Amino acid sequence: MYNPRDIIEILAGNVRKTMSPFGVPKGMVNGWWKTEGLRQDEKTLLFTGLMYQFVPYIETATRQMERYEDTTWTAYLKYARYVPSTLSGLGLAMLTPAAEKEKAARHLRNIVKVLRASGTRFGYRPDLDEYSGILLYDLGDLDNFVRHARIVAEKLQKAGVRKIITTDPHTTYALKVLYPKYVGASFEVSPYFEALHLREGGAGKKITLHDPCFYGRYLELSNAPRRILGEIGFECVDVRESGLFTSCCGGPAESISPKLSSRIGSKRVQKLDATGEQIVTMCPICLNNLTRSGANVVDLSSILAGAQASASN
Amino acid sequence: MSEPQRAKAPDAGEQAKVGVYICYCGGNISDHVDVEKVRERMETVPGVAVARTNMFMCSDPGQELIMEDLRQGRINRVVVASCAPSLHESTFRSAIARAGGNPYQYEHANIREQVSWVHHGQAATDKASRLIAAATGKARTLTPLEPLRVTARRHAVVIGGGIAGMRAALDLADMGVRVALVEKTPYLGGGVSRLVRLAPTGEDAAHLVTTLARRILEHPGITVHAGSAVTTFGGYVGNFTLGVSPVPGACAPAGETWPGGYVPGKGVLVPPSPDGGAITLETGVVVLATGFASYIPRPGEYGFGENAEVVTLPDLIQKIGGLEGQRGGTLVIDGRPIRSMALIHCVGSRQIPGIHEEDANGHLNEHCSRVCCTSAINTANAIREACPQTSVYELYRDIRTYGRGQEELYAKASGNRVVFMRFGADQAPVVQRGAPGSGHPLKVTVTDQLTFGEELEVPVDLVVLATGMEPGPVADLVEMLKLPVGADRFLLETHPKLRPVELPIAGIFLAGTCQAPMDAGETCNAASAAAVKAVSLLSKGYVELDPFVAEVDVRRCTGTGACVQACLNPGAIALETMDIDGRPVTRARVTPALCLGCGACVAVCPENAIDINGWTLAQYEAMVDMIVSDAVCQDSGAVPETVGA
Amino acid sequence: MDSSKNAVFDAVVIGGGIAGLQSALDLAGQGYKTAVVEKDASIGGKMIRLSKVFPTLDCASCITTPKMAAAAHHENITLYTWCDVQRVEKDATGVSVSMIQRPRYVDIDKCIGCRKCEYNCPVLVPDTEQGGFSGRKAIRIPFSNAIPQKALLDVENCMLCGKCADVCPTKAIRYDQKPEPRRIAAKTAILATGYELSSVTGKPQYGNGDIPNVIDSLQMERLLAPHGPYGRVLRPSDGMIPDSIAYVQCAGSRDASMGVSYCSRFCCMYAVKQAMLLSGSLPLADITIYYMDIRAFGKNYEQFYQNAKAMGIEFVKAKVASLDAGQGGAVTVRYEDQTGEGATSRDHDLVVLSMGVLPGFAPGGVCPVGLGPDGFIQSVLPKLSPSVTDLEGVFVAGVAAGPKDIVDTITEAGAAAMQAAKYLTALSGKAPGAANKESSHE
Amino acid sequence: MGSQTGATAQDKILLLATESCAYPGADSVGQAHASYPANVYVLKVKAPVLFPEKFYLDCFRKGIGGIIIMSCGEECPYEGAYKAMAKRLDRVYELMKEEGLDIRRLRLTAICTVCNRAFLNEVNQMNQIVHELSPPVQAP
Amino acid sequence: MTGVNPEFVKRLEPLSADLGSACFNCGTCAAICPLISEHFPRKMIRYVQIGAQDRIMENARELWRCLHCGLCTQTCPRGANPGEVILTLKRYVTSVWRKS
Amino acid sequence: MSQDISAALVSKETLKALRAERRDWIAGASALARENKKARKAVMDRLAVASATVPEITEATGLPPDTALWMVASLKKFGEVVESEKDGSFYRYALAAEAAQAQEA
Repeated sequence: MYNPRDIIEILAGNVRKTMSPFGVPKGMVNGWWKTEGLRQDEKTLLFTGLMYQFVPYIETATRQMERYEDTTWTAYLKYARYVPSTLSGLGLAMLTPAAEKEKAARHLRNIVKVLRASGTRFGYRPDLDEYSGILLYDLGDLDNFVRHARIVAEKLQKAGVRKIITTDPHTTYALKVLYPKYVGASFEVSPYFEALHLREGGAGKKITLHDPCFYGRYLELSNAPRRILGEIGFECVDVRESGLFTSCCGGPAESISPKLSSRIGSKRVQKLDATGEQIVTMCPICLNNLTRSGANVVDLSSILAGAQASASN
Repeated sequence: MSEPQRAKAPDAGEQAKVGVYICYCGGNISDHVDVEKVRERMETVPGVAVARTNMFMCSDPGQELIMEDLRQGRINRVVVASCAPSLHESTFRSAIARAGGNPYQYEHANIREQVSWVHHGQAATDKASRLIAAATGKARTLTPLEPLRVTARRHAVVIGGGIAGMRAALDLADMGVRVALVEKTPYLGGGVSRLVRLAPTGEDAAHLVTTLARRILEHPGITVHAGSAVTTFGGYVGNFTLGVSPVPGACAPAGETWPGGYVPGKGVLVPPSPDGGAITLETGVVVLATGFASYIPRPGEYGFGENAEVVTLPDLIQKIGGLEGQRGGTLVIDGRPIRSMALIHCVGSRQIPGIHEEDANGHLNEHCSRVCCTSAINTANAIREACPQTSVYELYRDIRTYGRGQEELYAKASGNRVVFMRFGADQAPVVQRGAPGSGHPLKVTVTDQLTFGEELEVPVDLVVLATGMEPGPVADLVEMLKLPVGADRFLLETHPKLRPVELPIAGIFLAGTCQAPMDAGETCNAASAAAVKAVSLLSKGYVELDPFVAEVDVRRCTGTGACVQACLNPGAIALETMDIDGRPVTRARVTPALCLGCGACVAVCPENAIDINGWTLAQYEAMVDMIVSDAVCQDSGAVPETVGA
Repeated sequence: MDSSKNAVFDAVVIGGGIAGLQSALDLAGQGYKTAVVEKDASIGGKMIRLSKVFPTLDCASCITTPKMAAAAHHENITLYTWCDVQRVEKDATGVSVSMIQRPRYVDIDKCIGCRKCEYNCPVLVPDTEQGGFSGRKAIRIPFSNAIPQKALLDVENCMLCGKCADVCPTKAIRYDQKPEPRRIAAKTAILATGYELSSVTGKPQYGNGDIPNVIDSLQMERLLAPHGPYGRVLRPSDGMIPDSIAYVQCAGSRDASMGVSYCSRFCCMYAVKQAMLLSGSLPLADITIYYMDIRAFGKNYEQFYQNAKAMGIEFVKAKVASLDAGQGGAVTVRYEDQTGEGATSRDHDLVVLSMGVLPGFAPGGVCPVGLGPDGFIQSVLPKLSPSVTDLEGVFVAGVAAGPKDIVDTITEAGAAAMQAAKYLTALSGKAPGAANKESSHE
Repeated sequence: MGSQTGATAQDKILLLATESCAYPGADSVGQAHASYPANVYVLKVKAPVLFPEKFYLDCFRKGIGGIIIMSCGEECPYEGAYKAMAKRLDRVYELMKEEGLDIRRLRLTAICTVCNRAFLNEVNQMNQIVHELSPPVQAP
Repeated sequence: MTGVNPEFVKRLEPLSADLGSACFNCGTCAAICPLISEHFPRKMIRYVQIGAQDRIMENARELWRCLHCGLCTQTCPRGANPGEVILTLKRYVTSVWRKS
Repeated sequence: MSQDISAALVSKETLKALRAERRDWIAGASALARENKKARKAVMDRLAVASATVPEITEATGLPPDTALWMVASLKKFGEVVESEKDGSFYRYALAAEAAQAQEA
């Protein structure tokens, strides 16, 4: 286990300096949209919070940290905060394979695809798309979270944004619950799958859905993905630990103890595997951690987009 | 005193035709006793007209078997072999009555509790056979009996003027029963008047007591004998006689006003009994509502008596009252600020042999006092809400907020940041003087099970002992009325479910905490339940009694008077001059309503001229004969070993 | 039984469980004509389904049957079983109860309870009277000591094959019976509508009812009853004699997350009782009770609890967090060992959930009586007269007014009868047996 | 188990059990499913003070091997009955001696409604005694 | 001997409204927690209840093992919100560290 | 459905109407009865060979163990099967005498 004090200071410092917890500049991680021809002038804004984009970097950092966890090297982590954050961020960026980055981008493109197939009108503003700060909140650094959230919220408010479509549970929770509570900024926030209307395309396939904690429990949004999956002809085979009682993928512990994170992840995978069906989730952190724990798991967006592809054939 | 009458003359002399009915008890009996074999054997017993079996004799079809045989005239005596007679004897007696038979021409054979549940195999079948044969032996000679009818006075004496007594008195009086309420102190209100706000609903205790007392005092059907106690007792159901005398010194201190004035901690002051001196009450029923006593901690128990800062919960409730003028700060008691206090539960309750010390009389209070958890939490809430600067710790074994609204009170206490700590029965908290300079006179140390068994030390200004309920001081009544008392020393009901407010002595009922700890609502329920039984008993104007009393065969009696000397209830049997065949002779005569039916007279009569109806010596002899007889089954001759020790 | 469609009584008691029967007996004992309306096919309520009762350990049937029989045979009591109450209305003239007599598909005046139909019926359905652990026929006498002992056809599981009608010696089968409306009038009413056990479905922590060998406490009562489904205690998944049995206390009480935050009051004692009975019938089995607080508050209850401890029953202070199916039919119990190592788990062969108690009757739309926040009928005088409700002349007894054990229920039933009798006296100005109107000059 | 086997007539033990204490006490032993020898017969009595001296001697003459009077002891609902009976038993013992009967065949004890252990002890002790002793009367 | 300080909780009040006062120490949270780590999180809640500040600081690093997954809060029978209490303690400890 | 059910005091027309009205229930009950019959026969056949425990019945019949136990308990209730001796952690079950004769015949 790493000393949380060091981790908090590194992450807080990064966010303060670069708006990004890992010190990777936004321009470097967020390029997926360039191929999509997205409108900027819609009332409803697609907002990724950069979570899908960060995942490959988190994965790299976690693998590095896992190597050194519980060794004497962990003690040196506290010196990391004296390294300029852009420098460490660049290092991280270089260590992260391009294929992984591309995979993350594909999920977002799939989301765009199904939103379009559903006839949803939305725009995208890369300049407004920022990290939500949720990790600082989770780590207990409320001051820095609020400081960062205020900047993000002000940007959105200034741009006149009212309606937001999100792509991951962490950003959704931050914008929907934490921003009004701690920053006083309220938006109409809904995750992309909530208002989808798609064509039949699953052809009776069975899947097992892993509810991310923020969706299943905190936001009580476990019915929405099941509804849309049902509509397009998938059958959800749920484990007992789903919905309000979903079980954590272990991801949130990865910044403090990658080992703990995989231990919990493996347990979750074991439960999900018991159904024998394809595991599906809708959170980049869950996706990453369950995969790292040995699961064959796909993102909901891939399932939905794939179904649309087969439906249109 | 009215004379009990036999409703109908017995009708004897008819040839005995015994019906034997053997129950399977859904396997309870038939798993060990070969019921069909027993039935076959019974068919050979002299006097047995029919022998039948059924899965559940107590069920409607089972009873119907008996009734049909009686109605068809196939039988005129009944033996049922089933479970213990305490469970179903009355069931079968009433079935016989419904079929037009005499319910006392019945004998019960106990082949479950005393056979199938304790013996197995052939031995069980044989013993069952002999027991049933013995029952038929008795049944053959059973004569029809009629219950004794005693006219009952439509009057009740209620002993105790707490809420139980007041509730029962009002219920009875509202039903048109005249009531005499006897209370030792000059006040009505009992234990409730020592409280302030009642948990969990928050009623004002004074208001409740005053409401009831006012209705009692205004009710034309109720006479209150305050400052009085029962000193003599006699008679029987429907016709009790109680002597009531003033309690010396039981008068209100000067300055207290009456009638109807409420004195905090004592209740509503009542004028002294109008009769002044000793009086006699003649009554049909008696309701005991004598209440409880608060446990007084032993000297040194949690520092009680050694430290002025250790008090009991009832004392604390009295001291803080409604917490008037204490809003907003630190609780102040006797001018001393209480910044921190500990409430210790189960003081004088839930005591365990080997862990807790017995009192001087060798008693332990093994019972739970039921109300203290809620009362302690109620008090803690009141203090935390009025005086948020005062920290409250509750040290408990189990939180027993069982009743409606009580768990919510416990949750509220948690929300009020009352700190709960849990100790094991064998790890009682220790109360000691606080370290000098600690700023608190006392400290409590406890091995807290909620904190992973760590030892915690709490500096406090006050320790409050949540003392429990003990039986009230009613030794005189127990002696006088011959009341049954349980191992917990509370008055003991006949059966907690079948007859929860009744005693084996007909016409005497239990109401409230004289029976067991209860809260106010439960007490009033018990009192109303006692009242309904009393009203039912009085509703016919007469009471039916068991006919199992001594009867003298005046033809055999020679008037020796041995029976009179042996009689245990003076007055139940006496020598009288009567005319027999035109000659005046001295013979014994029984007053059935007074006869206990013990049979002390039977054994001493040199002429065998007295018997207890339904329990005659000849019947016992017939039973012994059947037990030793080999007629129904042969003994195997093997020697049983000693088992089950 | 009076089968007239419209009848007039002094009092009507809704509910024929132990509370209703005691109230009815106490009213009838004073000479009041009393009707008892029961939704089930037999009177006796929950109590007649129990094995033995605490703290005396006497047989529940043996205590309930006499009261059932006494009520059934009482000249002042009329029983209406298998009736659904539609409306209880109260006006100046009294109470009127509209109900539907559900069809038994059997002419109860003809049925002699011989069970020939039952033996010949070809359809076996899980018998809820036996916890579902054995089968019953589509036509049957509800249970061995039911009153009335009359057959009842479950038409939803009947294939109309006609076998029962063929064998019935009294030609009592009526396939075409229809529900019949009935209406009875009375001057006062006692609501004694009892409880239902909360359900394990909807409680994912405890497996939603899908984990084998996790049963509820009423099912265990059946396993312990002498005429239970197996005649002994066996594990329902495979008939194994369990070596280790666990009780999960507060499995639906004192738990806001499961929808019931109040204490169900008698679960501690029935668990201790069942544990004692189990250690009698399975002397080698380990019995563990997971509890938060043992609430042994009644007369002789604490002593009973201490006896159970002395007998070797293990009491573990912990709320069970979750149950899982373990190896070979075992059930894994997760809990925090509070003074030991902390979070841990243990396997048991059989797990009994001490479920909470829910109101047996939702008066909404049926009877305009006031309810407490817990859904039970509210008393307006909880201290002085707990059976008094906010509807004048309508009283409440037993668990209908909040969870209560049998002792407290029977006492309250007597108290409710007392208050109802007083109400009747006040109405007529005359108490039964009073020679003259003594109270007229009040 | 011993109680499975039968018994000879002379083995029979009579328990005179009071209806308010000892008889429910015997039932309580049954409720606990504790086992005891099957040659024990319980007769319910209101109070054993009912029986004259002759009754006991007759029982032995008929072949009863032992009698235990199970009373309520000090809890007796009939005040004075216990004392009166204890006095009577002294005379019964005298008469037994005169007839050559071992006085251990007759015992007076107090059994409460839940005295299971005491009940079993008494019964087992008496069972041993009646088997040690020869039958009270010669078998015909 | 563990010290008891009823005043401690006041230091947490500015950080959150959920301070576990509703907790009746049933242990559901500790047993349901995916970490399966001794008495966590009840341990921390209990230390808040009795105000055992030293014990909280001694065990401070454990707080960051919490996944903030919310299962404890979901299953808490008393609505004591154990997850939020842990988050509050993270904030408290962070502020103590930053001050030192 | 050829039994004469005139005994039920219902006219043929009424019965026909009832059968139409309760068609779904009748179908369900008939399916249940068929299943009962199959399971019952499997259990009875196994017990006709020799007494057996629930696991042994399960092995021989392929019924799930809980179903086998349920059927044994139901047959016991109607007197066709009796509990026999204890065998390890299980009880053995056997045909009741009468049922055994019928099975042979």
